[in-house]
Amino acid sequence: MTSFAKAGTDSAPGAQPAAGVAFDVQDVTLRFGGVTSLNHVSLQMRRGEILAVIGPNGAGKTSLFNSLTGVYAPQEGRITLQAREGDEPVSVIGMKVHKVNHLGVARTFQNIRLFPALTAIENVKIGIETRQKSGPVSAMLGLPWQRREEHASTKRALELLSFVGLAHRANDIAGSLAYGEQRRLEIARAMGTNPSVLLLDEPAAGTNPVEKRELADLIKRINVEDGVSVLLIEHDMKLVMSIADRLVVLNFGQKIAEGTPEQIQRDPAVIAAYLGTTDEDAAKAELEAQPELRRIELLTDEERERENEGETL
Amino acid sequence: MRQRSLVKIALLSATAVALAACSNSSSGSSGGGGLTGGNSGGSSSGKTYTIGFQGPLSGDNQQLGINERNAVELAVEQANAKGDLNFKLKYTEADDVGAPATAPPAAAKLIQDDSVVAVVGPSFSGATKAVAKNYADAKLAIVSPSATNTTLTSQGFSTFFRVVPPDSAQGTQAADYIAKKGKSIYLIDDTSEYGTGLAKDIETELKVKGAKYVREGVADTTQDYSAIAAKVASSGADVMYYAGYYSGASLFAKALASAGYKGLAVSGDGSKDAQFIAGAGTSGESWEFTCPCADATVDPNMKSFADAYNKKWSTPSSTYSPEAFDATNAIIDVMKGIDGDITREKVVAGLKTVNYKGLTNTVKFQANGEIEKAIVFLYKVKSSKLSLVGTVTSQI
Amino acid sequence: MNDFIRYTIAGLTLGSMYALIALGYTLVYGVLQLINFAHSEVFMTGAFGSYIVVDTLVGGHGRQNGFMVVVVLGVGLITGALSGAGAAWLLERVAYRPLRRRGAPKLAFLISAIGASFFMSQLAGKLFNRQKNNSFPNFFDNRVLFSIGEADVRLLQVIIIVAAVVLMFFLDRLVQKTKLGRSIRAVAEDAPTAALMGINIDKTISRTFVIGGALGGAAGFLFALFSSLSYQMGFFPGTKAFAAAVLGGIGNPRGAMLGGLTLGLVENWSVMFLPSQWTNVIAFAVLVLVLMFRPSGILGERLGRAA
Amino acid sequence: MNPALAFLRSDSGKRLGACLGLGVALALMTGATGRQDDYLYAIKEDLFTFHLIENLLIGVVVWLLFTFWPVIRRYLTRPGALGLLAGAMTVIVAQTVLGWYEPEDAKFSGLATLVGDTNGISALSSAFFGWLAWAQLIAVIVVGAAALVLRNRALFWVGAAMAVAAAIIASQAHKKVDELAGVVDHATGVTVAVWGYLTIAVALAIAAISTDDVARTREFVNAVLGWRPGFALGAAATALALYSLGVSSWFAPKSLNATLADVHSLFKGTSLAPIAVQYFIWLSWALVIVAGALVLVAAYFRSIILGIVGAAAAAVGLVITMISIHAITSLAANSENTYATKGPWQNLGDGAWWTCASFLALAAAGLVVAQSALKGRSATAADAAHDPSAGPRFLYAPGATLAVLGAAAAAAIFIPPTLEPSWQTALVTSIGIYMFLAIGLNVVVGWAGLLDLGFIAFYAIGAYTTAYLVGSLPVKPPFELPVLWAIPFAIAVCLIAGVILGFPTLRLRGDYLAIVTLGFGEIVRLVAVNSNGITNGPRGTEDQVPHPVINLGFVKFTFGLDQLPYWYLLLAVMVIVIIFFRRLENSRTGRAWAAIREDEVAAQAAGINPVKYKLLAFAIGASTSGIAGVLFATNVGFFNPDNFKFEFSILVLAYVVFGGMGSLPGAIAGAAVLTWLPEFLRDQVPSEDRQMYIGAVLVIMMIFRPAGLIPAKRRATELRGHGPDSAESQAVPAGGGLGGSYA
Repeated sequence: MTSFAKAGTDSAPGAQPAAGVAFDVQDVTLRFGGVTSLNHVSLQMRRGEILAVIGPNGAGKTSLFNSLTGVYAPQEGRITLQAREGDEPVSVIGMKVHKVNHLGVARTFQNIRLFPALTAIENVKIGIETRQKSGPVSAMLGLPWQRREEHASTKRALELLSFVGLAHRANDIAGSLAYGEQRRLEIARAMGTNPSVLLLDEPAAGTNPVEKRELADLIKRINVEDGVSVLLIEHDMKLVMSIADRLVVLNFGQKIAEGTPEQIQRDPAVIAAYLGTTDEDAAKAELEAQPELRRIELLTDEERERENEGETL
Repeated sequence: MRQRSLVKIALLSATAVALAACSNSSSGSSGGGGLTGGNSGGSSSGKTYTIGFQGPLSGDNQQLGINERNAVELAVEQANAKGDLNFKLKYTEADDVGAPATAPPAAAKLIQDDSVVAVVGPSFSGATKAVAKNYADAKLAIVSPSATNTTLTSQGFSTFFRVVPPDSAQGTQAADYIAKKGKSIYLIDDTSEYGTGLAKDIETELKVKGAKYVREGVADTTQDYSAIAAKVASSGADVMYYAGYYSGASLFAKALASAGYKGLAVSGDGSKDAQFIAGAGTSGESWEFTCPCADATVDPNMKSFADAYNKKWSTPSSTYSPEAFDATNAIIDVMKGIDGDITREKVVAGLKTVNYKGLTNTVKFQANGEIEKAIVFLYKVKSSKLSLVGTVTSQI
Repeated sequence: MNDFIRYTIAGLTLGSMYALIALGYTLVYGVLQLINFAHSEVFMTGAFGSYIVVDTLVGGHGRQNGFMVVVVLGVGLITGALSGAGAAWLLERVAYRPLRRRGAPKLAFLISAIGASFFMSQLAGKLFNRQKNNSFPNFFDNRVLFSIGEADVRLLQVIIIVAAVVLMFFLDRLVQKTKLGRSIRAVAEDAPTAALMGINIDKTISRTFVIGGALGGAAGFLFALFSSLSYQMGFFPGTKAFAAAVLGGIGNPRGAMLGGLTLGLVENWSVMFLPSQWTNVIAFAVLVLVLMFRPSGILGERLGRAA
Repeated sequence: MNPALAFLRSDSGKRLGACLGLGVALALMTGATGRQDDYLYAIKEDLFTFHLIENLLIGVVVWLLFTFWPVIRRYLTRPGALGLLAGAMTVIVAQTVLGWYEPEDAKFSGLATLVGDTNGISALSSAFFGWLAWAQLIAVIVVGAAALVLRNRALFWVGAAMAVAAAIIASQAHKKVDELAGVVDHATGVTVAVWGYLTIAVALAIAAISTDDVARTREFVNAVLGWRPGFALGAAATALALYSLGVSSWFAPKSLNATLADVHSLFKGTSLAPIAVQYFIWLSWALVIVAGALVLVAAYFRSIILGIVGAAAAAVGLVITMISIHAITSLAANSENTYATKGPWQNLGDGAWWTCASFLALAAAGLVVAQSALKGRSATAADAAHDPSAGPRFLYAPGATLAVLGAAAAAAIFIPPTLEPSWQTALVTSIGIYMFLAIGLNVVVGWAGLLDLGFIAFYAIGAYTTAYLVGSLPVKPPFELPVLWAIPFAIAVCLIAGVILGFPTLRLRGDYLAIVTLGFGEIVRLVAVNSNGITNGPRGTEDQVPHPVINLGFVKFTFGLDQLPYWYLLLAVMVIVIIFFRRLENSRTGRAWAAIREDEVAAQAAGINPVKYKLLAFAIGASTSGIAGVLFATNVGFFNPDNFKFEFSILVLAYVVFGGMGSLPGAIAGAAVLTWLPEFLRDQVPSEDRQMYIGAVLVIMMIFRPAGLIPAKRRATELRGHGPDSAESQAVPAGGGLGGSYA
């Protein structure tokens, strides 16, 4: 439920997070009715790194994202955000979604949430323009600074579109783009808000291997060239292992492991819990062989998520 | 497109005559009706004139407009059938939906029609206020059968007449009457333009009299009067005056009876209607009405009017039908007395001196367009029939 | 205190009619997530349909004996319900289904329903008459049945409340227990899935309209008995009932019942404290206030869940 | 199964049932009026008489049309078919709806009766008005249709010749009537009928020549328009101007219809300004020919300079025309000897105004030429990349926008003076004001996606604010303002009211928001009704709200009862608002609204504060209707709460949706059509049944064109089914979830 109280502008109570930490999640618990989505989860995301969150369906990954971006307000624990060096650390719990975004956190959605009836470039401009100043009056009067901003946003949007490889589709309706293109467009829109932290929720879902490679490359470039910290939810292990600096593994709302890809791959608890079997390769193969199965699971997951959001907003 | 004259009337100026010559005009000459029969210039015999009607023919209040429209059309038809006119009468209508905002296009439609020499209407005071100036500007007479708002005749509308007295005439006497009849008065209006106007005039007089009263309104869209009836019943009032139309009044009468109200119930001309008794049934018994109208029930002409109306429209005449009938006939009376071509100006002038004995009243206007004789009568429902008690003044 | 009881009885009477009409809004909303704007005209059709039959049956204004009163009331309720159901069925066929087939945007349904509402009301005006005060023959004596304190309770009030309660009870059972009720709930919860489970969505929607229409038509009969009937009679009760449905939580039948009663009571109680011309203002103000604090109505929405 | 039963259960059978139902509905709609003493009277009259059979036949015809639509459709795509259809429809409309004889205000049937009653009329006229009119129409249609089906070239030529003959017969028959009655008649019916027949003739002739199997109407139109940009518009404007100069009425006081030549002789020897005298002798012709030739030549050679020169010449022509007509009307008004009693610009015939319109259109054509030539030169690859309008649009000819704007401006400025006063009044008080309201509501519903059922409340607030500020209410303001100064105050008050309504309610979802706004609208109206001491209650404003006065120091204009000046005032304000809103739509604010409407959660995640933008939409929509309220109040001078009923909120919403939600031209067109319709129906159906027909039109429109007359671009795509289910386009029914946005 939205509250009109000013939230989140005070600096977080308690100890300052360690230097270089963008998100500091301390002992967070999130419940819906009787269901506990996140159970005393703690993790730290460092500035500049690519951190991946993995776990089976229903493990609480998307709930974690929603908690980080202000969609959900966890009942217990602390989430402290310090997106840029030198920012005042603030608590995002109870903060409104758009405010969190303005602090430098952008995200994409597991189920793509573009503005389907708008063109691709308009989608990106919407992101860019949330950082602009000119209001409706100057737009109606066509004042010079409004025009300058409009120009600037068009230019930046075109840059971003070519950055994600969609320049040729700038004037196409977003809803008419191919699945993979829509995923990239969503990233471009998120990048438009000029974030320091980018949260990607299964960006590779439903894309083909070629697109996956391009995507991995794109994420790397965002991370390296733009210096954006990336928090990634992804099921595709190959992708995750290839780009993530560190991984966090959730299961049934609890963190069961944390570490570098190598550490995680060797972690017996992860193999047992996440893949549901001790035979890692067999499990992997099974997943890969039945992508359909996974989609269906995801869909039901998504619907539950929609449900929850409906009650929360 | 702007042009709608029948033939080229010779222009007054020499230049215009020259023009008329050059544009091949000729007066129609072949007889026998049809295209040329009724319209040739020159003699006034056989010309066609139109009486217009402006009122609500659609929207929430359309039935009031339809009641009046039917009567106007009937009067025109009867006048033509009688055969003592040396001109032909036509009827036309303009629907103003009863609201001020929609009145101007309706009025413009009648004004621009050159053949319209007088208008019956507008039905409502608000619509009248919105367009009376336009009519005055066009020198077109408007004779309203039902716009009773007191302020209408004080605004200098030079072509406005009405065959019903203003609310103030009825309001003052009604207030005197109810103040005499009861110690504690409950004054209710139906929040319509008419109801609040009448209630305001009653209230003014009650204040002058120093009577003890409560004033309240009931939304005109209300269909459940139980609450207000209960309130009246338990207030201990011994007189209740309802300023509003019969449709609300009959429901209110039922609710009052159910609530066990024992005092006197009085209402105004908007409710004095056979439909009230039909709707209220036995609950309407011994309701009284103040009405500035002659006793129509005893007038033999009224019976023939009611029959003719019922015959033509297959529905009984209703609120304001007789008034509209009178207004139309007064206009026709004036037109009969005009020598030569009938113009709008002549009709206005004629209405200022008209003296026509109508069904509801003698139509004779004061200088400001107000009807001269404003005697308010008291009626009462006795064994499901409306009967005359006498003038209100005689009861005070 | 006597006043309070008096107003409460009047409020319950009015409120139970609101509730019956509100059920029509709520049922349709449940399955279609649409405001059925023409429901007020379904209500009006019920009143006229029952009137014509009862008028033919009773004729004149003669008082009837006890047995005939019961018969006439039964016939009135049934014919009212039948005409309401028929009107609602036609409405769904003409103004809703073609749009559904074309996947029209939500507001297109609203406008189509508004158009249908104009049409039905004016057609009734043309076919019957445009007088505002048609009323039922006085075929029974509206006598005082009993008194609570000094507040009288009259026969008509009892008839209305009892009839409304019985109808609502049956509806509640119908939605809860029958196969049709299950399919209605299933469609309300998740139409695509319901379709996969073999539920005929078109049929279910059509039947939902018919049930809502029958209740609205029966309410039309009761309302006309209690007040009067005219081609415009639907508009205000319809608006109020819509408000009542939202107040209770639209899509939730029990909410509609509660909302209707609440609104009826609020309207009558408000007369105790304020001049009665403010009744409607109070009614709408209460609605706004309730929704500010409970954005999904008193009982919350969802046909499937709460019923 | 029984074959009859099987048929009834088939789709076709069901459709037949529906069509017969339509017949019954039509029978009831057009049938008898009910009576209170016999409730079944009307039903008996309608359904147990021959009346029902007639209407059932209509139902059967509709059924046949639907059933054989695929077949018909095949033939409809053949060359000439559309032209035949359009022409036939035109003739039918002319012979049923339009006026044919002005003196008696008669339509075709009325004139036919008159002719029947008249002795000594020519045989041609009596035959035409007796039976020939419909017979020849049917004959032409039958021959044309046969030609289309058989693809017989000779038959096409026969049909075309018959159509030309029919046109001549119609015009001659009508001319004979006018000659006999000795009247000047400007009834449009016969002209339109002749145009209809000529359309048929041209269509059939084209079909006879064409070798195509399928007509390429769009390509044809685009080829004509795109051949030389501006040429078509220029040619049409020149033709219209020549027609106006030669034939139409220029000066029309009470009983006169003077053409251009008549005006010259009429004012001979008066003190008319020399330039006007010359204008009526030869200058007018010269101006039209020069400007027209310049524009056409420029278009042919795609010359920028000539185009600009042509536009300039047309502008000069416009100015001189206006000077001349001003000269004659002021002279006539000042002299005592004519019927022309009113002031300047009065009593002008349609010819004068049509000439002005033609000059304006010519100027636009000149500019189109210049603009498209300029574009043609500077067209670059970047330009092409920027506008990859891939699909073939109907009007993609260069300069199309400018041409449409020019033609629209010419119509908006110069047609109203040619209308009858009742239409002028309707244009301002019903059509114009409601167009304005629709523009305002479009912001709230169409752009921000918030369903507002109480929009009229802001209109009321604007009107009452005005009445208060000018001292027309029982409560007097501290100081009285001139009425147009009320605009900023009305905007401010409505802005605040919008925010007050919006703030507590914006977290409500679609349907809840709808009922709350409905409640708000009713509360505002009821407060106006019940506050006798403040608003004077149902009796309306106490004193007249004064008509506006525009005083710019050097020029002072006082508005009065004449409606035309209000139209121009309204037009000016509306154009400003439209320009503002267009810019707004394409600014970050407009895009933010679109984002919230499409997906509020994603919009928030992209950093948009939905509460802020929703409030903004409410406030901007509200202040627009506040302006409308001011203009309304000062125009009618008097109003009461009846003008602000709930049904008006509904109607404005219907205008927006009917026109096409979220589309500015759509909102304007929707309001224009739906407010024009009742005024039009005034003369077509019984007044008391108007609303019934409007209701039927709404339902039919929503069934066949749910996206509205002119769908918004942003929405049109989504209706075609692109993309995943967005919350708003969810095919109903859909399972709840977040489907909150209502638009």
